[in-house]
Amino acid sequence: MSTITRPDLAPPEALESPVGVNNFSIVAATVNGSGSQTANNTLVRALFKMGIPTTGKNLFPSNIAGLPTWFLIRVSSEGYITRREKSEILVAMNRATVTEDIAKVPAGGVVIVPLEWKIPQDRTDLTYYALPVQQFAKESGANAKLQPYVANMVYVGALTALLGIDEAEIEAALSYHFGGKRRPIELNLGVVKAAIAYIRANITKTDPFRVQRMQATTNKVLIDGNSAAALGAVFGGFTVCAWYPITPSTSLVDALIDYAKDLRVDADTGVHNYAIVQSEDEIAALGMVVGAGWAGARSMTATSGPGISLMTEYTGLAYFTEIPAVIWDIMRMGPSTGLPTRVSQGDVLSVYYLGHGDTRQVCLLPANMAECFEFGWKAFDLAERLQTPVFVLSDLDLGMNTWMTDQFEYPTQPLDRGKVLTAEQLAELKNTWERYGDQDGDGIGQRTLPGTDSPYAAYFTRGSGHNKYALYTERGDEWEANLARLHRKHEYARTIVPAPVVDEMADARIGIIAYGSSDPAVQEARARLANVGVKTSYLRLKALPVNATVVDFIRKYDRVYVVENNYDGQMRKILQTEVPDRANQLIQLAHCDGLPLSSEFVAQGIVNLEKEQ
Amino acid sequence: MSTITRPDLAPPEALESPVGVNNFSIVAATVNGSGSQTANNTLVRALFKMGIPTTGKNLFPSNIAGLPTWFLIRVSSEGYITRREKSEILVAMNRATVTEDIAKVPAGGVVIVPLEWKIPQDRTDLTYYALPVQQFAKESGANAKLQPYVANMVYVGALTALLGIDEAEIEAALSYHFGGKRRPIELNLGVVKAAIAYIRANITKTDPFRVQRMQATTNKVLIDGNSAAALGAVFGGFTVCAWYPITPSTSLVDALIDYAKDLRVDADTGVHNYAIVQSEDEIAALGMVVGAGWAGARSMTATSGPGISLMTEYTGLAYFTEIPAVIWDIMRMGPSTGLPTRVSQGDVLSVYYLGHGDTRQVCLLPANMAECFEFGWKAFDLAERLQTPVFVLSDLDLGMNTWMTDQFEYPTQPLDRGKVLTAEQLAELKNTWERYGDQDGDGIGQRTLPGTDSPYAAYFTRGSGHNKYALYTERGDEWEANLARLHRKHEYARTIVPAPVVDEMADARIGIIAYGSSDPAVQEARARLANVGVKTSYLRLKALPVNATVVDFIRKYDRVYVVENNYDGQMRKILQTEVPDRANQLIQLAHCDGLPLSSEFVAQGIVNLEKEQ
Amino acid sequence: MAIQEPPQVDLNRIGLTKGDYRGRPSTLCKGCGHDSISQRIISVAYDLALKPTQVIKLSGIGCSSKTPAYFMNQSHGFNGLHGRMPSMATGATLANHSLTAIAVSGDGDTVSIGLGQFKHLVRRNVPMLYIVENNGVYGLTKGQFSATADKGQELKYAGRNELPPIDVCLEALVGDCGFVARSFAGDPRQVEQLLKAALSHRGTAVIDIISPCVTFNDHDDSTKSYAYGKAHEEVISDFGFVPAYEEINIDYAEGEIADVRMHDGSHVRLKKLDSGYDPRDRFAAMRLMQEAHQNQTFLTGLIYINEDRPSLQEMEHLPETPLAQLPMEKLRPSREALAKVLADL
Amino acid sequence: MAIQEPPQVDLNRIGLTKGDYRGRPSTLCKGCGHDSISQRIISVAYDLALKPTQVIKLSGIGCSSKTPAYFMNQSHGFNGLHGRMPSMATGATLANHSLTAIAVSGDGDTVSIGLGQFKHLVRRNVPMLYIVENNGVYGLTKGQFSATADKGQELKYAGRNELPPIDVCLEALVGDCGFVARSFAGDPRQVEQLLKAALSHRGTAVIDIISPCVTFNDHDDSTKSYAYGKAHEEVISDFGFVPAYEEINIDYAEGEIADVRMHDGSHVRLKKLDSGYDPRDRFAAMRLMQEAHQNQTFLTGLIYINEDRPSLQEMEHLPETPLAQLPMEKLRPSREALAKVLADL
Ligand SMILES: Cc1ncc(C[n+]2csc(CCOP(=O)(O)OP(=O)(O)O)c2C)c(N)n1
Ligand SMILES: Cc1ncc(C[n+]2csc(CCOP(=O)(O)OP(=O)(O)O)c2C)c(N)n1
Ligand code: SF4
Ligand code: SF4
Ligand SMILES: [Mg+2]
Ligand SMILES: [Mg+2]
Repeated sequence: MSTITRPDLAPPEALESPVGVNNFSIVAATVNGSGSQTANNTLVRALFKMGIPTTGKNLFPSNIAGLPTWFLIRVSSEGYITRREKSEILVAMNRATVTEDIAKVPAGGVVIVPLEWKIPQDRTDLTYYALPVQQFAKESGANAKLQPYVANMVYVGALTALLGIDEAEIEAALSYHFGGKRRPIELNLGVVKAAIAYIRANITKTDPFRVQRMQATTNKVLIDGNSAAALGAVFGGFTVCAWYPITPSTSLVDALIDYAKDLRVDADTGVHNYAIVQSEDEIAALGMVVGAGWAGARSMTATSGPGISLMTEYTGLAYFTEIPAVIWDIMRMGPSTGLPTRVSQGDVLSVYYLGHGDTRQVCLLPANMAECFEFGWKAFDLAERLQTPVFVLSDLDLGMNTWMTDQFEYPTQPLDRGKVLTAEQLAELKNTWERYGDQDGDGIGQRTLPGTDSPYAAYFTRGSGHNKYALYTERGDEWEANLARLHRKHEYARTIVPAPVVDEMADARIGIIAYGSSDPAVQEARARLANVGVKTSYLRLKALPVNATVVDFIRKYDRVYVVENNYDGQMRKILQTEVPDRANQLIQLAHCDGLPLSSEFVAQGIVNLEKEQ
Repeated sequence: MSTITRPDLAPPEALESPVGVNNFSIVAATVNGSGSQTANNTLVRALFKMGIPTTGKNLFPSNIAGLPTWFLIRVSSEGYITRREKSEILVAMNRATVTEDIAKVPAGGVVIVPLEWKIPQDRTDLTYYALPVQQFAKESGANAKLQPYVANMVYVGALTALLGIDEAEIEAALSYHFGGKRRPIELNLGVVKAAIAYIRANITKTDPFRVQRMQATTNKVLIDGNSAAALGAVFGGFTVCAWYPITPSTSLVDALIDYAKDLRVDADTGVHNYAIVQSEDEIAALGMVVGAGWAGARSMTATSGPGISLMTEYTGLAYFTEIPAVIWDIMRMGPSTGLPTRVSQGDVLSVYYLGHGDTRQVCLLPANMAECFEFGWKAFDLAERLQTPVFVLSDLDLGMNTWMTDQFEYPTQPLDRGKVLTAEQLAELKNTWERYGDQDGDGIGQRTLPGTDSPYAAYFTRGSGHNKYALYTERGDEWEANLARLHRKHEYARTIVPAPVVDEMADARIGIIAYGSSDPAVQEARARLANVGVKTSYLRLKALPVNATVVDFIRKYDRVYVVENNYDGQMRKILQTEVPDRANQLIQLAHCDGLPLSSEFVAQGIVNLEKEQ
Repeated sequence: MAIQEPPQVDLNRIGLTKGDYRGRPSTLCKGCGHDSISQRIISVAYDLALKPTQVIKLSGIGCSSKTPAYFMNQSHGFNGLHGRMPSMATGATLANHSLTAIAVSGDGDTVSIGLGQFKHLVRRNVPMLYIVENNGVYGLTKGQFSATADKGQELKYAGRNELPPIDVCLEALVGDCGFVARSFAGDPRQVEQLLKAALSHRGTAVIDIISPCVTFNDHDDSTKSYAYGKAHEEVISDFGFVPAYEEINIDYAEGEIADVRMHDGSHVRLKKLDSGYDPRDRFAAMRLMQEAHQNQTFLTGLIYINEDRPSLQEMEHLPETPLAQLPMEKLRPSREALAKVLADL
Repeated sequence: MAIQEPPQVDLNRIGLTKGDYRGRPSTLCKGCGHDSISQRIISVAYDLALKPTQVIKLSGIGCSSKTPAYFMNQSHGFNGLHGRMPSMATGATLANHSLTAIAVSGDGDTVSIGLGQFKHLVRRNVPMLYIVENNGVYGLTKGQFSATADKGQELKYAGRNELPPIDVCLEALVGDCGFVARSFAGDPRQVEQLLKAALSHRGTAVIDIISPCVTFNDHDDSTKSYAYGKAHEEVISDFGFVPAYEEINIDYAEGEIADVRMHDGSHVRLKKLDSGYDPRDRFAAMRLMQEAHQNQTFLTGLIYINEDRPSLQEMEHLPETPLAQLPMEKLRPSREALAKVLADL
């Protein structure tokens, strides 16, 4: 039934990204705590400012210093930003992993390595450039403690020379990084220049990789998802953030602290129009958020898997008492402590069903920087409108890596504070208002905030059985009526959460569904698949619960591949229960080894599975 | 496609239980804290000892004293034990609810009510028996504080006389209840006798309800599920129980304390061959259980919804470090605090997926007293064999109500302590043993216990990434290999958890799946449905993950109704992901108002849904 | 015929009757200490003329934690999770620090499951009144020992307690709490006086009130029983309370040792006691509690008072307008502000 | 030609080398205080000739909690959940009370997220050595303040800490802990001496060791830095430790004030100090800690010792054979026993 013209005949290379000028990947293998982040960010920024689509991804260990870390830089003239399986250029700066690192370089690739290590250059299919890295560091004049930091600048210089990066952009990037501070800029630039000079004097470039200016990044900016989310929250009018440090969510709150200080402190009085409190654990963090949400704040927290587990009980309370709360889950690899510095989309099922008893949570699924920003503010609107916790399922790849993005759009809607009754409205309604009623048929009652100056304002909030007047009840009929209303609210939520993005190809008979950080891999894979005659339509989920578009999409295609970064195919399971008539046509394409999905995995995976059909 | 002979023509009555001699229900409406439990238990026991199948269900409020409570007694010559929607006999002892209580009595029913209340006897379709309850209580000679307790005995006497209960059995039941203590037996018996005499002298019985001796309870006993579970755990060799009080699981640990004191204390030395510790909360309870399981104890806890939520993080750790633990979830109504004293099967989804990251838990689903006992010991065998937490999803109906049951079978297998290496085995294996290996293809590694006297015994347990030697790793391939093995273990678990019970009717085209306390309702409903020509086959799940029998069963029938006591049809959702090719033929028949499901709901529900087909 | 006068109702300073401070009917056991504390709260709120709409009631789970439903119906109440009310209260008071927060918890709720949150609440000095209705047992789950049960205590249901009790007041003191008191539900006058002073405190005010559970822990040999409390209560301090709206003369009246000006402008006037105990002395307070703990004596009264420590809301530099009531323009920076941030990226 | 002698290796009482007590290579930052504490544990275990297979290592999450991987490879280790190690340790020692339990935790792990569990562990007197590697920050998550950070402390990353510190030792004391000590990773001799004594204690022995985080909290003005510690450490007590396997004479040696017989038969011989401080005096200990807390002085040494309180395992009436090793017949009662229970129903 497939329209694929014999995918089994397509050569695997056809599914890979092209390689050449402005199209390759670099991996810098270093030791963490050695300050390689400055070098890597400088490179990414310089390339980006040359107008070349560039992304950077940091694969770092869960400790403070001394363990292997890899930084991936991809340039792609086509604008693809997903991780590639292969990196043509290896910057080998970690003695402990150098052998393994070199083994992974594809034929035709390049290895940049310290001269002092005297690595055997025994792969004839590679080009080796050996640099006197340690000598440069010594000569830089930096003290011993700073030398490893400086050494990293050597490879910045080497790559600048070898790839033809604009030196002025390197300087600008360093200047940006050091906030214009002359000393460090000059120190680092000195090393870069020395390395460039060395290369020019001593090395003959024999590889094909280089860059040239483009205009593909005009008006775009570089940012990480956690900063984008924080910025969104600041523009969403967050007033209370309670949190507990945990990788990879910590940097979201760090950014929030910084942005709020800039943007939400009264210049004249110095008062803070917000409060950010580091709590004693995640139970307390969500407890504060729920208390604040109840009392009328726009309140939020950010956490990751273990924190989500600890937030289970308070989530159930907020769900059932119908209190707005925004919870960012920057997903890392679980179960349990798992791999704190590796990515996965592994919390989808547990968050969607979080809490004992019958619960289903609203989840937003950002896939890029614009959505991290947008959901940063929109999550509050939804939480207050729906009077429920709203989870934003971002992840380590989105949150902690550097992505290029279009400028963010200023919020398109004014703050939606939801159904909050004023003293005036209460004077009309008197005792007839129903905290847990359904005046509008959307399943959402009207709430009042503590402090509202009306004798009718007060109601009693409890996680135990309550009727529509918020009075305690153990009556079965009232209990059921309440659950039925919550069910209606869930149905209503489908209609107001961000709608999926659909991109259909003419004549496609197969569909793909993905979400979050799996999107870039799918985007590129679709192009590669089209090259070999496999036409695909694509729906990207932006939220749970799903809406009618999703159901229609699934029903329309012969098979729908659900692409995700976890082991169990968690989103597929949810979709199977949402569209049971097509449950068997929803095919799992999941993978989970701690790295962002690659387009090769998606493209090859679909080709392989299609062959089985 | 259905074989049903026009179910729409079946009169609703045809789906109801027959009513008459040895077939009716009693509801005693009282105030909690008034000691009515003694009266109710006495009645249940006396009826049961007359050889008549009898069950008692307590519908009690979540407070200590003063709120309405109802006790349901059903006698059924056919041996059905599910809750019926209607109770023919009302014992109205709660002034606050008497009007509502009377309104619910079906036509032809009986109302027993204190004379002193002067309740208008305005329903002509009922028989009223008014008794001088308060006068009896006063005359009993009991002090003022005890009078409400004594008053309840009046209705025991009244029912004894009216229904023809054997007085000797009442006396025996009181003697059992008071452990043979003469004073209270006589005090209560005096009231009973006075009431009997009063009825005989003053009241002419005009209703059709009465009992007569049968032989249907020979060799059976009366017990509640929590006591049965505790007894099972004592015979399963539990050594550590850590717990935190929560309704309705508290009585499980109470029973454990009692049985262990009798059965697991060394008579000569007085030492306890077990430890039961009340922890500070449920996080700590499961923490202790996990620590104990790691160190080689058979360890367990019992809790309910809110406790399960708090146990999420430790569950993930135990799952991922592969430590045996037994967790009884006596399900009550959620979400959140919900209705602590009402039943539901609402934790199925959240427990099955408990924990962030990719997790799926092993769950046992007892449906009767024999299984509460059996799973009481078997859960340890499974937990130690599978090296994983095992959840037993019982509920308030099973756990806290009185059920008749066949005598329990002594454990059929010796204790299975799973794959634990001894010092001798280690001397052979030396460094080659793989804590997280898969020597046997079942996905289960070999473990060692702390204290094993071998230099090779030690390994390091952690919830973060580990390879098969239990060494720390962040490598993607090792991570994936570990998840793949856990997946194999889950597949293996399918083959060793208790298999479902299947009962197929010839020519049936529709199937029913249920589990746990929904079983009695299904059993009776199937008989009623058969009466109106609706043939059904039945599969009762005894565990998750499901095995091949379940898949086959689902594939075999045109439609399969999944009957459960929750709102969202949670088990149905799990089954939809397990058998996606039949997801659309799995039909939700769920209900959740805090009461045990009735057979009328099931039978009528299926008839109604069949009409729609 | 004489005209019928409407029944005389006493109105307080803001024109409310005592009835305006009542709650829904209690469903606790008759005679439960907790009910009597609810009555004290009603009286005090009425006497001080608290504006009910500007009060929030917070609690965890337990018989004690149910009580906010039984007083001050015109105040918002939140009966949250077992042991985790402190965080909820922290959030609520951050959102709206202009409200008066009254929290009620149990001994199980506060020092068994809730000990961590309780200690961190005190550490943050969240401005609120925190009442522990301490009966030494879990009432609602029918009589297990809580962590305040005395060592060696026997209960019919739970057996013998072998563990040392956790002392709510000592824990608060060690945690730098600026208002620590103990009282007894059987001593209504003292409870009311302490409640009044506590409501004026700058940060977290903790009152540990022994509140007998008549159903599970009221036999005479229980240190948490009415009989024991009545027989053994020793008052360690005495003071007068002058609300902010009353005038105060600056001289010490006879028998007074000091005047503590409370955050809201009211005054606590400490009286001299034979024992010489001065509740402003932290060491003395700790030693006293430690001795009481060791000797199982039942000391009541104001144990420690200190208005110096800033509250969390002060430390957070919050504006006068509560966060929950900030106008839109304080919540969302301008379009230009966004443009500037983006330009700087 | 002379025969090559194998290199000389010192064996301890049970014939093990120091290498037998080593762990895997540390992945902590060079110079981290935690690593030096691991070395102390290795030395002490070797000196006391602990049998590695009879030791368990327990920890939470943090840089400090990673360290059990870096000592005693031949002992089972369990690196559990953040802040929840105490309950795990309680369970493990219930399952097998014959093992020596060594727990390592951080300040964040113990008194931020873990305060409740820590206090309840102490209350239960679970027999174990509980080491807090206290650096005032969260190392592993890169430098946020923990609850032991001093008031007014500034950190580049986290800004200024406005909250009062929680004092591990004071909390333990208040919780009736029978062995409370403080030390400094820069004082190896004292750390070792305290470890030895602590390992002989009957119940929970808490040692709070200031252990500088060289990456996030080692600037000279930090009270948790090496420089500060070296400059400000004041030793409050001194003692000699005589292990159980050595003979002891009953007379006090010169300068000793008392001999405390430990649970395992070893002895702690307290020495007289100028200050007159006696670590058997609970009030004195509390006062000292309270003063140190107030004045931010850095007192180290044995703060409190008391061997009287029974451990949890004693209170639970456990058999000599650990529960985990009970034979089948102690685990499953007989067929007849079941029949009898059923007959009684
Ligand atoms: C997470 C959780 N665990 C357990 C319970 C059950 N529970 C309800 S109240 C209570 C104890 C209350 O004791 P206390 O705080 O002393 O209040 P009291 O009833 O004595 O006033 C417990 C254990 C619960 N509601 N939630
Ligand atoms: C539930 C949970 N929350 C947060 C974290 C993240 N986390 C890991 S270590 C740590 C703090 C450790 O601090 P401390 O105990 O002082 O140890 P140190 O690293 O300073 O030795 C945190 C917050 C986690 N692992 N689990
Ligand atoms: S059980 Fe105890 S605490 Fe609860 S209401 Fe009754 S007397 Fe009060
Ligand atoms: S970050 Fe600090 S605590 Fe962690 S290893 Fe480095 S120095 Fe030690
Ligand atoms: Mg209590
Ligand atoms: Mg620390």
